[in-house]
Amino acid sequence: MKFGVVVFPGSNCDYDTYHVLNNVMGVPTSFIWHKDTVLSDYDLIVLPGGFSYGDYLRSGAIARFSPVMNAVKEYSEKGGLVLGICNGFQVLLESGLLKGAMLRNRNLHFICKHVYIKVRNINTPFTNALKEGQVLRIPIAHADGNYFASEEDLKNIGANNQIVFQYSDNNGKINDSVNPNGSLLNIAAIINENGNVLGMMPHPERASEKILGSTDGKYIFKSIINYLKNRR
Amino acid sequence: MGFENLDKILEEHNLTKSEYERIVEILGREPNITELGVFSVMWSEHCSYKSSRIHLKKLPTKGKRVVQGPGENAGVVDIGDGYVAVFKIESHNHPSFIEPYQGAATGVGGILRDIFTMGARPVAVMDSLRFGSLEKPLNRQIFKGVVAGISGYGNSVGVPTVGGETCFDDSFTYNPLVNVFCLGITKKDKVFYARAKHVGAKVFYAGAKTGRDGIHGATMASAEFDDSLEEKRPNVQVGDPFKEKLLIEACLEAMDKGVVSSIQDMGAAGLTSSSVEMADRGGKGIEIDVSKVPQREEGMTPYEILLSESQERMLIVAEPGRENELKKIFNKWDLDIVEIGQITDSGKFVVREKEKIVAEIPVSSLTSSAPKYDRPYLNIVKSREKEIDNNDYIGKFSIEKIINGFLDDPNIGKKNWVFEQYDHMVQTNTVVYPGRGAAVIRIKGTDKFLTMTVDGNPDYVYLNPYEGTKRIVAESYLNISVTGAEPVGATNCLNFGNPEKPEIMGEFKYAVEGMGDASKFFEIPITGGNVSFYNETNGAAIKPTPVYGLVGIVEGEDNIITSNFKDEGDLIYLVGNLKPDFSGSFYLKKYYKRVEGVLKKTPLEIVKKVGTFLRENVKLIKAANDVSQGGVFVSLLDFITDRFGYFLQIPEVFSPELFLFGETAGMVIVSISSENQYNFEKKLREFSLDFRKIGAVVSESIKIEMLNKIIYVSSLKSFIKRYENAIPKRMEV
Amino acid sequence: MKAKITVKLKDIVLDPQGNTILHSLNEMGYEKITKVRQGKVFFVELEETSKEKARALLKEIAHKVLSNPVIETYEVEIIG
Amino acid sequence: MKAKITVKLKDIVLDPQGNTILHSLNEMGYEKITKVRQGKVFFVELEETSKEKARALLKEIAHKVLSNPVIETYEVEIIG
Ligand SMILES: Nc1ncnc2c1ncn2[C@@H]1O[C@H](COP(=O)(O)OP(=O)(O)O)[C@@H](O)[C@H]1O
Ligand SMILES: [Mg+2]
Repeated sequence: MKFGVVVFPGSNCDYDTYHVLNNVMGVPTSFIWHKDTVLSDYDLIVLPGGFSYGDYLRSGAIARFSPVMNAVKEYSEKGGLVLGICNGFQVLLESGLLKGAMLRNRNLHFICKHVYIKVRNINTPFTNALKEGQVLRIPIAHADGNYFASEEDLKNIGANNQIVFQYSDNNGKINDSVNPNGSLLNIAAIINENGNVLGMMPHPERASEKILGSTDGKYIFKSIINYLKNRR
Repeated sequence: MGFENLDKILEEHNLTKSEYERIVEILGREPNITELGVFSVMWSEHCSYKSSRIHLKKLPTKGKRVVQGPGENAGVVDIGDGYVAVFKIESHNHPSFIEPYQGAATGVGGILRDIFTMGARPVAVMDSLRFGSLEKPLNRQIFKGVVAGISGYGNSVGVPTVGGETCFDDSFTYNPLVNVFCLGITKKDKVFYARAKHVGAKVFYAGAKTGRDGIHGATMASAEFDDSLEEKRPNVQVGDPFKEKLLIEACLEAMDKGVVSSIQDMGAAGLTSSSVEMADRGGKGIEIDVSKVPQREEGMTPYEILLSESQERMLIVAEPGRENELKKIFNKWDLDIVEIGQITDSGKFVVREKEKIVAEIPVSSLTSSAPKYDRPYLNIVKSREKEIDNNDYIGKFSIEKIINGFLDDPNIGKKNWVFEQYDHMVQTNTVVYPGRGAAVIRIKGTDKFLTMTVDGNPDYVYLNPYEGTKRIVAESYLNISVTGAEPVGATNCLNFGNPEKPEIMGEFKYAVEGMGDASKFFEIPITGGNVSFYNETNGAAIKPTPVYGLVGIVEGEDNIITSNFKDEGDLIYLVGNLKPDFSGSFYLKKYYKRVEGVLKKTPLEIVKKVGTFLRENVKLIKAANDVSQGGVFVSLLDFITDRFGYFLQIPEVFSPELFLFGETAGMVIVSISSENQYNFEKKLREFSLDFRKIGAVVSESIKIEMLNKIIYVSSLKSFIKRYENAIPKRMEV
Repeated sequence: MKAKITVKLKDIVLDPQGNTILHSLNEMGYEKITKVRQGKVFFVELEETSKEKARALLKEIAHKVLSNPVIETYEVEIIG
Repeated sequence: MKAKITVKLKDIVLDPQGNTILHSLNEMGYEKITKVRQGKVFFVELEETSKEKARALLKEIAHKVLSNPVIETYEVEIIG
């Protein structure tokens, strides 16, 4: 098993993600430079958090044109697992691998804090280690995490069980008062129709070591490892 | 040569007549305008420390852990196992008033460069912020902009902002303080210095292009504001955090590969001070050609190129023979890098524009032999301190009213509104988050933890610069100690008014002495810092604000003490110097509208003993915090969680006001498991420390009792709500 | 040649920035203002003499890069 | 009444956004583009019948709220 973490200019959670995959989860992991295009070695591609190209145009907008993104597209079309975290999620949206777009948080601020998210679909390669309705405590850290999709897309996403996590309270109640950024339907993570590309705003790599206050993020990495083991 | 309207030109350059004469003497001729510009920035207060140098000498700078004290871009302290911590504070006060967002953002950018230029990866930022009251729209606007600027820049470059302080006092309305601390980590044998080594080595310019930004910035930062501010306004620098992030990666990679001989960021006075300091520290000369400098605008003069303060630029001397490798690394990161000159043995700073020499100045005349002033000073303590009787300030307001007022005050209220805008977790090292006292970060790959804090208290220093500053150092010492850490080194940022006024100079001199004496007592070396003078607007100075940044170390996760309550039934103790007093207190300022009293002598012995006690008894302590501004009541706020509050019994010997809101140096609050009561008290007696059991941890409520009568009670939920809403309710209209 | 590309949020998309500005303007006493929507504008210079070609190129860039069709629309204007 | 307020950075002020977009466009092969400066645009609706008054009000808002005169300039246009 081998994992790859893409490094765009301006990525800043690349090393954090590498650290968790490689040192905490124990899966050999490498960095993938944004100009690389050969991904066939990897069992998982992670697009990490950060501010690719400064996020100067729109979050994730310029990164989408990096050479590596064409390769990621092909890789995902062949069924390869892709996980976009935070800025990685934004890149996936911008490149059309996932439906929708991110708007500015409704309070206009960058928000960094722990939130609760409730799993809505445990039948994915990223959530199979979770129980139905389980609530995780994981930090968010973004300025543009206010998920938007057209009415039609939103309907389809719902109908296909593509909503994977929603912002909730610690008991799993989902309402506007626990929606940190204004996302439609409290959406924190969605998956593509084929079920191999997940985008999530919360940072599981920041919640995978006890000393950092939560290990809930590990469920996601464990799920991926389970899935890959069973697939073999 | 000679200038037609010399007086006007000197005024514009903030140089005195006698300074000008000295320049003529040094050069043996009249300077040209470019040279005058160079002298003016290098001899500005900001670069030359001309009013402060003789006093800064009194600060202790040596210690067994010190690898590099003052004199480089940042101090370097050995933290064991081959690692060093590199840290410093810088101010960006004036720019943050003119353009809060960009001023604060570029402040972060500048201090980051000071750290990575030494070969260390920045791992933590802290910000010490002071503004006028939030009741005024202007202050809200500045506050909002500053926080957004720090957030916008720091988050983007991926360095967590793990702590800081945010205070409001009307003396900062037209002169907010934005002091930013940064700490980096590297291996001891990987530290880089800005010292030219080899004659003939090539000098490279890397990073952003040079524009006309902030020309006269260095002199501006040293000039008092007046109403002609409007005209100076175009001199605003805009930060580019994306470029900074690329610079960090490129510089660290280049240093790691051994292709860098020496390196220096272009901060205040840009290309001039970086070239000059590089040559000076190596005892060499330097020659540069300004026509080779990448320029953003057309028709820039040598004067403008030399004095520009465009951001995100580095000066790098290549390791001879490795020039191409250096260029390749920067190209990989999409950054401009061009050769602009070389190191010489002339001892001179020579600037060419193609073939033509446009400036030629002996390096040392710009640095070590820059003017130094022993400015006249006054000891103002006698006029400000006046005995008060604590009993005159009780009974007027109900305890409930005071508590609610405290919780609702932006100075006391929780600072989530600020630190949740900062990414305080990126790099996944933050073990103790902002809002719980000093920040603690881990160092991956070791069993070490660093604790850090920035502290100031202008009210204390205003009353008594010497004692007040000692008290700040003592507070920092305890701030670090309550995490279980041992202090290893400090930095400071000294924010004062116009040093040409004897009263201000007196504040400065005695504050530095207080800082020096207390640091010596605790054996804390001060490895660097920053002086910011002329914090005045239309003649009114800020309250004197020395800020102390202290770093400590903890070996092993088990030796960290945190401040949050752990379990119901745990006992709460006061330990140390149990002598609350209203002098200089927040209570007096808030409810009696006065900063007065006599600051008691800081009991350094007791403070040290408390620190040692904490470190040696980590196993007995479940939570701890020091008592500082706002007294016991405010200190207890850091302990509260969404589950646990407290039940307090006020000892009869105190009035509730004095007990809850009185302030003192050398006191901490500790919670312990009731099983450990005997052992804990026994240890305290062994240390001959005063202590008092004052209450217990309870679920879901806050309750205060005196003589078996409840004097305050609240549900935890509504208490916290008030506490967390003080700032948002003023900012989110 | 000089051009201006204006990018704005589609009407169906909520505009948090615009709403906040409207709210604070009203708070400040500017009560006549009833709606604010914020967009972006790009001032572009390009080496091209044919207006036709310029317009085509700019449209391509506006569509592919400068705007996100999920939430935004754009307008291209040659200004000199 | 409807209006458009365009806010742009003064020419002497660095525009990291614009520069980064320019650089990326060139990298993508759009080499004819030689300059990009990014600005903001606000579409405003207001209850006012006099164009004069509207313009005065919008200028005030543009100056005081929507732009930062230290680094930006603005333009007000009544569009309907
Ligand atoms: N208050 C202070 N205490 C101790 N050292 C100081 C103080 N202020 C400045 N220094 C030292 O003087 C030197 C010059 O500081 P500064 O001009 O801020 O550096 P730079 O221009 O490189 O950013 C630095 O080494 C700094 O650490
Ligand atoms: Mg420096």
